[in-house]
Amino acid sequence: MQPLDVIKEKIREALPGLDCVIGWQRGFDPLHATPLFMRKPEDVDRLIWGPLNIYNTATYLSGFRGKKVGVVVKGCDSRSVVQLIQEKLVKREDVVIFGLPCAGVVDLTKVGRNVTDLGRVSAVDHSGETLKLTTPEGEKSLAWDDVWADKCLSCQYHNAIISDHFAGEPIAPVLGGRDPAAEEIAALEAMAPADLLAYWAEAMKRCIRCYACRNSCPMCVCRDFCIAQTRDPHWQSQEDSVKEKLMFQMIHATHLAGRCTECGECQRACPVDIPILALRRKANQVIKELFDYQAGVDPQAVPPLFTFKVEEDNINERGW
Amino acid sequence: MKIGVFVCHCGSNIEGTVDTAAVARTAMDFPSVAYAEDVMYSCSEPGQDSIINAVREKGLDGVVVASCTPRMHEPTFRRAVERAGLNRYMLEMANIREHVSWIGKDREANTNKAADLVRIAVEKLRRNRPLTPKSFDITRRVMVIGGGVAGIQAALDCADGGIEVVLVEKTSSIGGKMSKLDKTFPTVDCSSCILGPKMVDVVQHPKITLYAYAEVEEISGYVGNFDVKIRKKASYVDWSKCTGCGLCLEKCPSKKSMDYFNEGLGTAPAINIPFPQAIPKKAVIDAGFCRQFIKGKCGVCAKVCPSGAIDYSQQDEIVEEKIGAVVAATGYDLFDISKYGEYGGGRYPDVITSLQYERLLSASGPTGGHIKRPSDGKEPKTVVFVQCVGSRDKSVDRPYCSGFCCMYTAKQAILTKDHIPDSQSYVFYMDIRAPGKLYDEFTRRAMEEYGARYVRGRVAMIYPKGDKWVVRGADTLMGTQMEVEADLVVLAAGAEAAVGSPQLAEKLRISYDKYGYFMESHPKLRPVETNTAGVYLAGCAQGPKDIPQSVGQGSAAAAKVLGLFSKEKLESDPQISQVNLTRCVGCGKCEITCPFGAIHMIDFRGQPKAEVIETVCQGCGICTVTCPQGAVQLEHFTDNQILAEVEALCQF
Amino acid sequence: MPVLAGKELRIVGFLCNWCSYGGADTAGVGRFTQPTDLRIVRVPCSGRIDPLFIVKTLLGGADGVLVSGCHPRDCHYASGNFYARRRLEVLKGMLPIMGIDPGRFEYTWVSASEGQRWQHVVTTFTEQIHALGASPVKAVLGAYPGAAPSKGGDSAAA
Amino acid sequence: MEAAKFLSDAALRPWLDELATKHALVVPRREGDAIVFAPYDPAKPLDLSRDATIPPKNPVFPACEELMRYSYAKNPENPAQAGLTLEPLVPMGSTVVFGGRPCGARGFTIFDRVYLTQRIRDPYYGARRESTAYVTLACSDTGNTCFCHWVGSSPSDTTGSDVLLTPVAGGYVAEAVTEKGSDLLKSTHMADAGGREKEALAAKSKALEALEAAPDLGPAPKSLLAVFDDQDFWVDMSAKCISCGACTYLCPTCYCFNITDEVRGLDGSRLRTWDNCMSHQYTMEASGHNPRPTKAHRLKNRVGHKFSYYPDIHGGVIACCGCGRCIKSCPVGVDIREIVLASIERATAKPQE
Repeated sequence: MQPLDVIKEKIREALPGLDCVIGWQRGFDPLHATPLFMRKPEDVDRLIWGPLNIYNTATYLSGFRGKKVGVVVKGCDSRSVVQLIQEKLVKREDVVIFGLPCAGVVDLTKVGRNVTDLGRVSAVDHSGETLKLTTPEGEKSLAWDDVWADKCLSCQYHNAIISDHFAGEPIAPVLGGRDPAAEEIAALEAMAPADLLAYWAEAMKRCIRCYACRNSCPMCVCRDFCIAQTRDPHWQSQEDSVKEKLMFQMIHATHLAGRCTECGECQRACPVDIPILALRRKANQVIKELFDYQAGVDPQAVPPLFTFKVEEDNINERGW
Repeated sequence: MKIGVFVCHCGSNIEGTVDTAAVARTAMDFPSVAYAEDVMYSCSEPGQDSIINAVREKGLDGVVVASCTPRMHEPTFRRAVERAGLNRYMLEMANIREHVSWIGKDREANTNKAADLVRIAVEKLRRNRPLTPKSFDITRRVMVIGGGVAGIQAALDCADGGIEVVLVEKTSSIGGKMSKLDKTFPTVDCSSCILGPKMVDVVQHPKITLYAYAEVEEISGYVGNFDVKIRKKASYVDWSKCTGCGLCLEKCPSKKSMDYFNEGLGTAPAINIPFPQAIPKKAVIDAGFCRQFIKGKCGVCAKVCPSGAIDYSQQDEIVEEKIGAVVAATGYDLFDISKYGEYGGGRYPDVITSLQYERLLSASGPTGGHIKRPSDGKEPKTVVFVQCVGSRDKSVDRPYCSGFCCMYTAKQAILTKDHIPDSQSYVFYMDIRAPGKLYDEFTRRAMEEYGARYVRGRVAMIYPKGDKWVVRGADTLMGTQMEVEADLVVLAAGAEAAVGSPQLAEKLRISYDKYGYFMESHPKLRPVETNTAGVYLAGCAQGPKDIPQSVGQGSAAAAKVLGLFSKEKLESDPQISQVNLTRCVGCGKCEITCPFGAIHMIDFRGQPKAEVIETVCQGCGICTVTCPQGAVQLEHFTDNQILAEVEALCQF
Repeated sequence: MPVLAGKELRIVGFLCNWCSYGGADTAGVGRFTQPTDLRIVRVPCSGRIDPLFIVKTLLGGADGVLVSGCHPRDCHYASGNFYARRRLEVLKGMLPIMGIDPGRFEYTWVSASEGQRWQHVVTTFTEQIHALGASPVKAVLGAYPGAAPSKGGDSAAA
Repeated sequence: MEAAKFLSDAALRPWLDELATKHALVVPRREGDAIVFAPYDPAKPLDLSRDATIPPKNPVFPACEELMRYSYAKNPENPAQAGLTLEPLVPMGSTVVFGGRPCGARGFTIFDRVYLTQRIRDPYYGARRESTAYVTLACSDTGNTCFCHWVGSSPSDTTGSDVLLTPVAGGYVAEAVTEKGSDLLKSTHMADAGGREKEALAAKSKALEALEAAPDLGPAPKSLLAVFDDQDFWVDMSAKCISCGACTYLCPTCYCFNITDEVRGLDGSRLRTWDNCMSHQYTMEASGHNPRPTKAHRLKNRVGHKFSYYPDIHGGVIACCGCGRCIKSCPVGVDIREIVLASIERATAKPQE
């Protein structure tokens, strides 16, 4: 029996005790999957598994606070679940975790750079050595390394970190692989500050302030009460300025420092493809250097910014 | 909202480098400012009256005073606006003296800066709201830390004032440094004769609970309601049974223990009572020397003790006390004279500290009051006193004057002559500091009646020559080198903050200076208060003092405590955190980070929400930063207020 | 008021009330001369300083931000500066990626007794900011549409 | 209306250069991985390869519009008094939007029924609408999220456009739809169509024939009302929605706004910014009560408004242009088509009471 079928079986068994189980199904076209909420046994048939399951299923968990739900996870999704549990935003006993080994997911933006219109792909074959697309301008065959999401290229967590049911052969992490995150940050920081700021201004210019980056973030639990849209506190004005837009990105990044599991949903969700993930990644880099800490790995840990050491290991008091 | 701005000249203190009239004119153009003027002395009665009148006449509902630091006069002006009929929290201050006029001479820049500070004060005030303090009950008990003369005085005055006192002393007897002294200047009366009775009063006072051989482990809570944990160190003697008969001391086979009370002159039995007049008079075993502990067998004291008080299995014990105020009177310790290698202190047996000399002079000391020098027990004929050893010397990071050395040296010179009429004393000094009633007269007597030779100059080095000690120094008045062959050299070791002072300060949440002395809240006007409400200072813990000053401060601190406790209830500062229940998502992060446990989670219509315990909240604002959706806001330091200040400063 | 052209840069300080604000007072009492650029915002504790205040200030065009609190272990609120230390250190690490020179922000500890140290801190930091020069933020971000036109603020009514 | 013209590929840029001298010209341009309408820059390439990520509605309905500025002037004699000066900012100048698609242009005709009525006329919108011309590019085929023909439009719909360009060999056939349009075509860069109209017509009909049959949305208005109180249905439909604003902000027909004052010191400006009904704040009342507390309520409103409530009061016109942006750009692939069809199915499945 295929791992997916094993999991489907487990889900059917668990469904009666659960509000629903969150997974993925085919979306509006062959290239686009979409989140699936399984409530009835027949829903389970629609569950799919593969490189198109880009959505982080953990994003929905905080919305089910107080209810029992199941969630099918990729390794990276499970990090978000762990972090939610760690922050008591989700009770471990309230969530049943179904895991499968994940080889990676595609970054549709990268795919888009190889086809004229992502919305005109009529067939997809992801079973082979390459990703094969049927488009108006003909067959396209894309090398996986060109379309994997960045996080997958350096993924250390192909398998659910915690799970109640896991099916399939765990995949070992590829060590010493490319780390596009580090490369991107290095490239950005190589710029002169003013140029880098201009880079962000140029990028934020097209931001429409839809807050998809925030609402797709599994760790953004303030949601309806985010300080970006209140008058009290009044952190942000309604001005359509790059300053306000960049400020929000910093709010998000700062609030995520030490909590971000780097699922990349913020950037993926951006309808105008602003490369905002770098800001969160940098925060994670800093957190790692300072506190040797990675979010979403240990359900028992406390996020580094909500605790302290009297003698910090890696912070040397500034000698003035 | 109508705001009045009052820009203070502070005489010429501010006006000298700030155009206060211009600042007032500029302030006129700030939002909500309905009135602005410059005043000569805003804190003076006419100054405060002009504020009150303006509030009434112009119908102001908020006041900005631009003058000195709010740490100085915020309470003053709060009372003023209250007298004017406003809520006392509708006041903001702009610090244009300490932060502007006193630190720069450029009048244009200062005026400009002052206007900016007024601007942010106005922007903050525009977002202030009237606050009313909550009142809460007081635990009318005080803890005095340190059983020296300052602590004893504070404890007795408080107890006589009718409140319960918990006195915590680190060593096994109260009395402190004074109990080690032979005589006291300038009256040359017997130290233990005047201190003894006070010590007895302490143990006999029904309102005083004494914890000797104990230390403060932990303190939590806030003014009026502190919870303290006190560690009673294991003495291995059940004090409830010990009668202080002293039999164990005689029979103890190990006599090599350090004699702390005698400043290490000679040794003491491993089980010991420091001195005959000790209070409480109870024995303590020094486990480091007791054979029962080292070899695991002996038990002599246990055998001889008539009351069976010995208990080798005793452990440290933690006792908890509830108190409303603290008096810190932890005193001082001596500068380590061995830091002056050229003097040979610690290497040469006959180069001793002034306090050791006190023990040699004392009838209850190791030599029974006969001056015998440590090396060979001979009676010294030539005694050299060296001043300022660890005082007024940057090279050993002790730039301050210890204050009392000049006086006790004069006293010791006099006592030396009394004990050994054919002796000659020399005193090497920098300056003679004898400001005090009968003090200068006293030093003169040392010179004129007792013939002590005062040599103005520093000692360069001391070295042995035969059985003598050559003291080489300069006589700066004669402009000559000078050498004295001494039998005994007494170094006037300076005072430094008692060991462990910084650690205690951290427990008490009070500040301390770079030398470890506790910081008073104002050097002149609030000398025994600290910036932590309910914590007071007495004696040398705050800085070197002599006995009368220490006793005076002990009484002063007691007066502060009695004043505090005379209130029916205390009022808590209403500038504390508030939770907006609709915004709170109940993630509980504020609960984790609050240092005071002032936030707890409650169930609100089935939702977890944070709640602030108003009397416990100290208003630090850590929670406000922790809360990602800004649901917890610190009153008068809300996000919007600070953002408004930032906005105002970023307009240019 | 407008920054004194050519003379001053805009430096905003966030100081805790108990130690550093007092230290600045002590410096004043001691008449320890300092540059005039700094504008001090008083907060109860360094633990009250939201790193985002600093981001807001820098994006607002300030040339430098200085934060000072009680020395570790000496916090009036026991642990405020321990949290602040972590938050601020992380922020300092993040500034480069947003295109802000990290030298424009420093945090340090000054106690109420350290007037001279405060003078040293203010002088050193002000020199550091003048060495970096005016912040490019306003020029860079101002070049983009959308922002409500920069107001003369209150001085417009003067 | 005068005869169609021919705009050769070679003449395109010169014509745009010319337009740019007379009008503020915005064109689709690639920014990062998105295509947005940006001010024309002769030095930068256009991107007409696909419909723009962001619709061309900004020129008539900006994401953020400063309605007016005001400032208080204090009375030097008595600073307690201050005079208020207001400066309304009515938009000036003419704009040409080049390279949108029929759906995008048709979109804001939905606005007209709301902002330009006999009773009420929004001066800001009105001014922009009058001074803005749309040069639209007909679609030759449709994408996976296109459904303009479901809502009464088509790949070559001219509604809302002033000029329609239809791709033909070597360039475009340009047809003026309005007076404004024909003025734009009065250019030396425009050649006579010279019989290419037929080719254009063929292209249009080819695109039409290529369309799959559209379902009948006739029952939609009633169905959506029928399932209005069916919370389970809406919870199910909205399960994957994350309540962001992508769908509404990218929608050519969404016209909701929010008004806020941003004040600095004595000066302030009144801003009108896009608002979106997917947001919790949208219906938040001052009391703290929110009549649409969940995303289910909010999604119901979005779909209901477009396919039921709006048609009800505007002669059956569906407030959706079928551009498919809300589907394509939705971070989680919420498909409004599914929801409408599901509501019809659900309504017919359960007997109307």
